[in-house]
Amino acid sequence: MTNLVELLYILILAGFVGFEVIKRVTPTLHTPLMSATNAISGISLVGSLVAAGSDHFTSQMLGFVAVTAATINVVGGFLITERMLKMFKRKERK
Amino acid sequence: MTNLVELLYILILAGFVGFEVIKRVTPTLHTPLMSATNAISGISLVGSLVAAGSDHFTSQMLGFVAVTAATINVVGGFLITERMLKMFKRKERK
Amino acid sequence: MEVLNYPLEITYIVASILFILGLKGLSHPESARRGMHFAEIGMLLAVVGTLLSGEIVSWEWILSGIVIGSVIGTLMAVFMPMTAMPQRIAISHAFGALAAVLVGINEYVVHTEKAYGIMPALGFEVLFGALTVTGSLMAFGKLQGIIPSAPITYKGQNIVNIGLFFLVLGMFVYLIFFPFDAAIFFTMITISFLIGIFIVMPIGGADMPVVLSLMNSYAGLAAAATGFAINNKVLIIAGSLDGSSGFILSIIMSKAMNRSFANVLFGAVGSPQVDTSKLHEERPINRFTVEDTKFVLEQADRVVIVPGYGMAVAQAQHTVRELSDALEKRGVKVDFAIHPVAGRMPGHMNVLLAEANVSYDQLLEMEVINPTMDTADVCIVIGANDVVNPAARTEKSSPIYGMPIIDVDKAKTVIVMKRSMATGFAGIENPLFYESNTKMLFGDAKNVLQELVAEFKKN
Amino acid sequence: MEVLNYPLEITYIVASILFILGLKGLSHPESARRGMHFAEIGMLLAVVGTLLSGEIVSWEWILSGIVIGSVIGTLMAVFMPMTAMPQRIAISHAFGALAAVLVGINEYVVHTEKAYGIMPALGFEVLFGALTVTGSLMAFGKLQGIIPSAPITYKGQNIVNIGLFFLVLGMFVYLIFFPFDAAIFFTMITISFLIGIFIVMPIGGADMPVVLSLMNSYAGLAAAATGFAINNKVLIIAGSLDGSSGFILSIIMSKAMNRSFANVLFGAVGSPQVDTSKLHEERPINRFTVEDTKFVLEQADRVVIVPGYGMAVAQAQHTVRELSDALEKRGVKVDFAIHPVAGRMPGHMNVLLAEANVSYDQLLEMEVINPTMDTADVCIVIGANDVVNPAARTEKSSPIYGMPIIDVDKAKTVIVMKRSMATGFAGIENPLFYESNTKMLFGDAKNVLQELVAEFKKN
Ligand SMILES: NC(=O)c1ccc[n+]([C@@H]2O[C@H](COP(=O)([O-])OP(=O)(O)OC[C@H]3O[C@@H](n4cnc5c(N)ncnc54)[C@H](OP(=O)(O)O)[C@@H]3O)[C@@H](O)[C@H]2O)c1
Ligand SMILES: NC(=O)c1ccc[n+]([C@@H]2O[C@H](COP(=O)([O-])OP(=O)(O)OC[C@H]3O[C@@H](n4cnc5c(N)ncnc54)[C@H](OP(=O)(O)O)[C@@H]3O)[C@@H](O)[C@H]2O)c1
Repeated sequence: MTNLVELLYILILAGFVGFEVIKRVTPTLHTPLMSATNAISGISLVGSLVAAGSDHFTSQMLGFVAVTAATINVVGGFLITERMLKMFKRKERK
Repeated sequence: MTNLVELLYILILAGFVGFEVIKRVTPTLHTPLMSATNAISGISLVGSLVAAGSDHFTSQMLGFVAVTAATINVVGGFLITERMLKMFKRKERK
Repeated sequence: MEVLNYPLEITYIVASILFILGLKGLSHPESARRGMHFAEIGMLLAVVGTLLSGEIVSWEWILSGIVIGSVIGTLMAVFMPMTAMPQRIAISHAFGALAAVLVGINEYVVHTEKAYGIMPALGFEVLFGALTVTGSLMAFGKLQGIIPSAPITYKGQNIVNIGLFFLVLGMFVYLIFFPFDAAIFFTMITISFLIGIFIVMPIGGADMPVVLSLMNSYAGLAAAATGFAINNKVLIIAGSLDGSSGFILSIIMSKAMNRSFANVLFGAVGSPQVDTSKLHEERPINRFTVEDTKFVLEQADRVVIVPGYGMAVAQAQHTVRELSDALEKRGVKVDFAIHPVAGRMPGHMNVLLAEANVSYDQLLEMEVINPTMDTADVCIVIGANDVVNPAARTEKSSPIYGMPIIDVDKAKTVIVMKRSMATGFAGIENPLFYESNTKMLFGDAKNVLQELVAEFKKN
Repeated sequence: MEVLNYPLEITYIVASILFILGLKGLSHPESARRGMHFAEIGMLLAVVGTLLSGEIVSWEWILSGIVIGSVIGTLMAVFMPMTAMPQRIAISHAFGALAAVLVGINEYVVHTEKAYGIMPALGFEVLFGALTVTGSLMAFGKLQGIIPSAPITYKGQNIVNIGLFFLVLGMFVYLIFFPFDAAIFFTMITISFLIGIFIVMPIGGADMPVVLSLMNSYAGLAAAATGFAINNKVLIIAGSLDGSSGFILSIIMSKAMNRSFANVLFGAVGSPQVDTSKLHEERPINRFTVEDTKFVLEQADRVVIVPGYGMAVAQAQHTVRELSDALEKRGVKVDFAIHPVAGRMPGHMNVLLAEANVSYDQLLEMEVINPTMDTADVCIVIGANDVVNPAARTEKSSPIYGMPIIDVDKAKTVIVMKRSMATGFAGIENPLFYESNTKMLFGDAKNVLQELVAEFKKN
C-alpha cells in the first residue's frame, strides 16, 4: 500500500463528514436513514464484481455469492427507503 | 504526482468538512473565525521552512521571507484570536 | 505501480460526492427523496464504472448474481410490512457483510502475493465482516421470533467471550507477521463467526435496535477496510459514512435509554429483568370510559397525541390518524409529540404515522413541543410509557433519572391508553398514572381508538 | 518514489485533525478557546514535525524568519485596537499569500525538474497567491485610509480586467504544456499581482468586508494548491477549511446585503451612490430629549438594545454597557439584538460588546429575538439604520426588500440614536423614523449615552 497515508486521510475526513452529516439528519427520518446507509453499505458490490468477473473459478464462485448478497442489499435497501420516504408527505391544511 | 487521485479526494472531503463545520460557527464568533482561519492559513509556513532550511542560497532567501511572512500570520493571528475570545465571557447574573 | 484508470477514478469520486449529498438530503423530509436519488445514481455510477473498467473478463456470474440479487431485493422491499423493518435491516446487514468477507477471502486465496502486503486491512475486513454476518443473523432471528428473544446466558459466558476475543486478536497479529498460514486465516474467520453469535446471544430482543446500529457501524468498518485492502476510495468513504451513522444512532439510543455508551459498546446489553407484579402501589387511579374521553376531547382547543411502542404493537396508526382527523374537523388543533426513542427503533413512530398519512409537519420533536405542553388541554398517550415517565425528572433513585421525557403531565388532562398497569420496556413503575389529572383508558389501543372514532362519527 | 517519513506523516494527520476540531470549537463561545488551543497545538506540531523531519540542513534563515515574524506578529496583536480588526486581517492575508507565492517560485526555480510535473498546481498556487497579496494590500490601504476609499473607476475598466484575466489564463494553459518558459512564468505572476490591484480598485471602502472574505477564500485555495504542488496533505486540508470559511462568510454577507452572490463573486461590488439629500420626506418626526428617554426607560420592564455601525464609529460600546448596567440595577431586563451584518464585518457588534464586558448570552441573534420583539417595552437603536429598516419587509420596490431585519418597530416605543436623518450603508430612506412610536434622539451615540447614564446616576 504505497498510498496508505492518503487512504488514512480519506478515512479520517470521511469520518468527520459522516459525523457532521448524520448529526444533522432529522430524527423524523432516522428509520429511513438506517435503511439508506444499509443500501449504501452494499458498495462492497464494487469489489465483488471484480471477483465475479475474473477468469479464475474460485474467484468467480466467491464473487457470484458476494454479488448476489450485495445486490440484495443495494436494490432492497434503496427500494425500501424510497417506499418509506414516499410516505412522508405534508398535507395542505386548511 | 502519483497520488493525484487521493489528493483530490482529500481536497473534496476537506471542503465538505469545512463547509459543515463553518456553517455551525455561531454568528457571535464570526470575527474571531476570520482571524482564526487567517492564522491557520499560515500553514504555508510548513512549505516555507523546508525552503529556508535547504542548502541552496536562492531557496534560503525566498524561504526566509516566506517564513517571516507566514510566522507573522500564525503568531499574530492566533494571539489576536485569543485576545478576542478572552473577551467573550458569561457574567453571573443575579 | 498499477496504472491508474482515470475515468474509473473520476467516476468513483463522483459517486462518493453523491453518497454524501444523499445523506445530507435526509436532513429534511422535503429534500430526502432527491437525496436518495443522488445516492442511487452514485451507486449506479460506481457499478457501471467498475463493469466498464476493463477488469471484467467474464460476465455470466456477474449477470446471474445481479439478476438473482435484484429479484430477491425487490421482493423483500415490496412485500415487507413496515412493522418488519428492524428484521429486514438486520438480515440486510448480514448480506452486506457477507459480501465483504467473501471479497476478503478471494483476495487472500487468489491474489495471494498482493494479499500478503495488505494483511492488516484484510484481517480487519474479514474479522468485522464475519462477526457482523452472524451477529446480524442472530438479531434477525430474535426479532423475527425464530430464536427465543429472551437473553440466553450461562455461567462463565463473559470469560468465554473475552477469551475468544483475545484468541482472534492473537491470530490477527500473528497473521500480520506470518500471513502465509492459511489455516490460521480461516480459523480466525470461523471464530469471528462464532463471536458474532455469542455476543448477541445474551442480549434481549427489545435491545436489538442498539445491536442493529452497532452492526451497521461494523458493516461500515468492514467496507472501509475492504477499501484499504483493494485500494478503493469509494469503499472507504461509503464505509465511513455507514460507520458514523451506526455509531451516532447507537449514541442517541443509549443516551435516550439512560445507558452509558460504554455499556452498550461492550455488548453488555441486557433487558432489565424486573419483577413488576409487586410494584403497583395501592394508590387510586382515575378510570375513563370511551364516552368520558369523547366528552373531554370535545371541550378541548388543543390536543397533543403521544404515541409509543403500544401503538406499533396494536397497529393502531391508521386509527390514530382517523381520530386526529375527526378532532381537526371539529376545529381542535392536533399535534403529535414524538420522543426520539419511542417505539423500538429510531424514528419508529414517524414512519408508522407517515404510513398512516399524517403530515410530517404535525410530528413535533420533544424539544419543540415540551415548552408548549402547558397550553395543551388534553394529552392522549397511546401505548407510551417510559417516554412519558415523570420519574425521569423527579426521582433521583430511578434508573431512568435524567433521561429526557415528554412532559405530558403539564397538560390540563392526560388520557393514557394501554391495556393494563403493566410497565414498559424499562420495567419501572410510572407515577404519571396516579396523578390527579391523569385518566386511564384501558384496552388494546386499536380497539379503544376505533370505539372512540365511532363515537365521534355518531353525531 | 520518495520514501515516506511516517512519523512526519502521522504528525501532519494529527495536525489536520486538530485544525478541524479547532474550528468546530467556534460553534459556541464556551468551547471556542479550547478549540483555538487545539488549532495552536496543531500548528506547533506541524512546524516542529517539519523541523525534525531531517529535510532541514541549515537553520540560520529559519530562526531569523521565525524570530522576526514572531516579534512583528506579537506587536501587531498586542497593540492593535479592536476597531482596526478588518485592516489587520487584510494585511495578514497578504502575508499568508506571499508565503505561498514564494514557496511556489522556489519550487519552480530550484527544484526545476520536479516542478515541471506539477505545473497545474504550481500555476494555481502562484496565480491565486499573487492576486491575493495585492488585493489584500489594496483592501488594507482602503480600510486604513492610505488609499482613498471611494471606488476608483475609469472608462473601459471592465474590458481591461477581463482582458488581463484571459491573458493570465492563456499563459497558465501554455505553461502546462511548455513549463520550461520561465519568462512566461514570471510574467504570469506579475500580471496576477496587477489583477489583484485592479479588481479591488473599483470597490468602495464599505464593501471591503466582502473583499476580505473572498481574499480569505483565495488564500485558502492558494494554500491548498501548494499542498498539491509539494504533496503535503495538511496544507490541502487547512487550505480547504480557509477556503470554505471565506466562501461561507461571503455568502452570508451578500445574502444579508440583498446582493446576489454572483454579483459579489465577480468583483462587481460597488458602494451604491445614491444622492440622499433630496430623499427626506416632509413627514413629521418625534424628537426626544435625554430626559424624555430616561423617563420612558424608567417605566420599562424589558428593554432591547440594537447596536449598529454608528456604535462602532462613536466607540460607544463601553457607554452602552454602562447604560445596560444602570437599567439592570433598576430591575429592567436588558437584551441585545444582533443583526448578522450590523456594522461592517461579520460579528462586528459581538466583538465590540464583548470587549465592553457584555455577557455573551445577552447577545441574541436576530432569529431568536424577533419573535419576542412585541413584548419589549422600549427598543433603543444605537447607530443602526439598514438593519432595522421595515421597508425590507413591506416595500416591494426597495433595494433591500426581502432582506431579514430586526423588527424593532414591533416594540411599544422605539428610541433611535443617531446624529441626523442621514441614511446608512445602503443609502436608502428608513420609514421607521417616521412611525408614531419612534422617537428620534439626535447626537453622537457616545455623547448622548454618556448624558443618559449621568442622568441615571443623578438619583
Ligand atoms: N426507539 C428506539 O430506538 C428504542 C430502542 C431500544 C429501546 N427503546 C426503549 O423502548 C422504550 C420506548 O418507550 P415507549 O414509551 O414507546 O414504550 P414502552 O415504555 O415500552 O411502553 C409501551 C407501553 O405500551 C403498552 N402497550 C403494549 N401493547 C399495547 C396495545 N396493543 N395497546 C395499547 N397499549 C399497549 C404497554 O402497556 P400495557 O402492557 O399495559 O398495554 C406498555 O407499557 C423506551 O424505554 C426506550 O428506551 C427504544
Ligand atoms: N457587517 C458586515 O459584515 C457588513 C459588510 C458589508 C456591508 N455591510 C452593510 O452595513 C450595513 C450595516 O447596517 P447598520 O444598521 O449597522 O449601519 P448603517 O445602516 O450603515 O447605519 C449606521 C448609522 O449609524 C449612524 N451613525 C454614524 N456615526 C454615528 C455616531 N457617531 N453616533 C451615532 N450614530 C452614528 C448613521 O446615521 P447618522 O449619520 O445620522 O448618525 C447611520 O445611519 C448594512 O447595510 C450591511 O449590509 C455590513
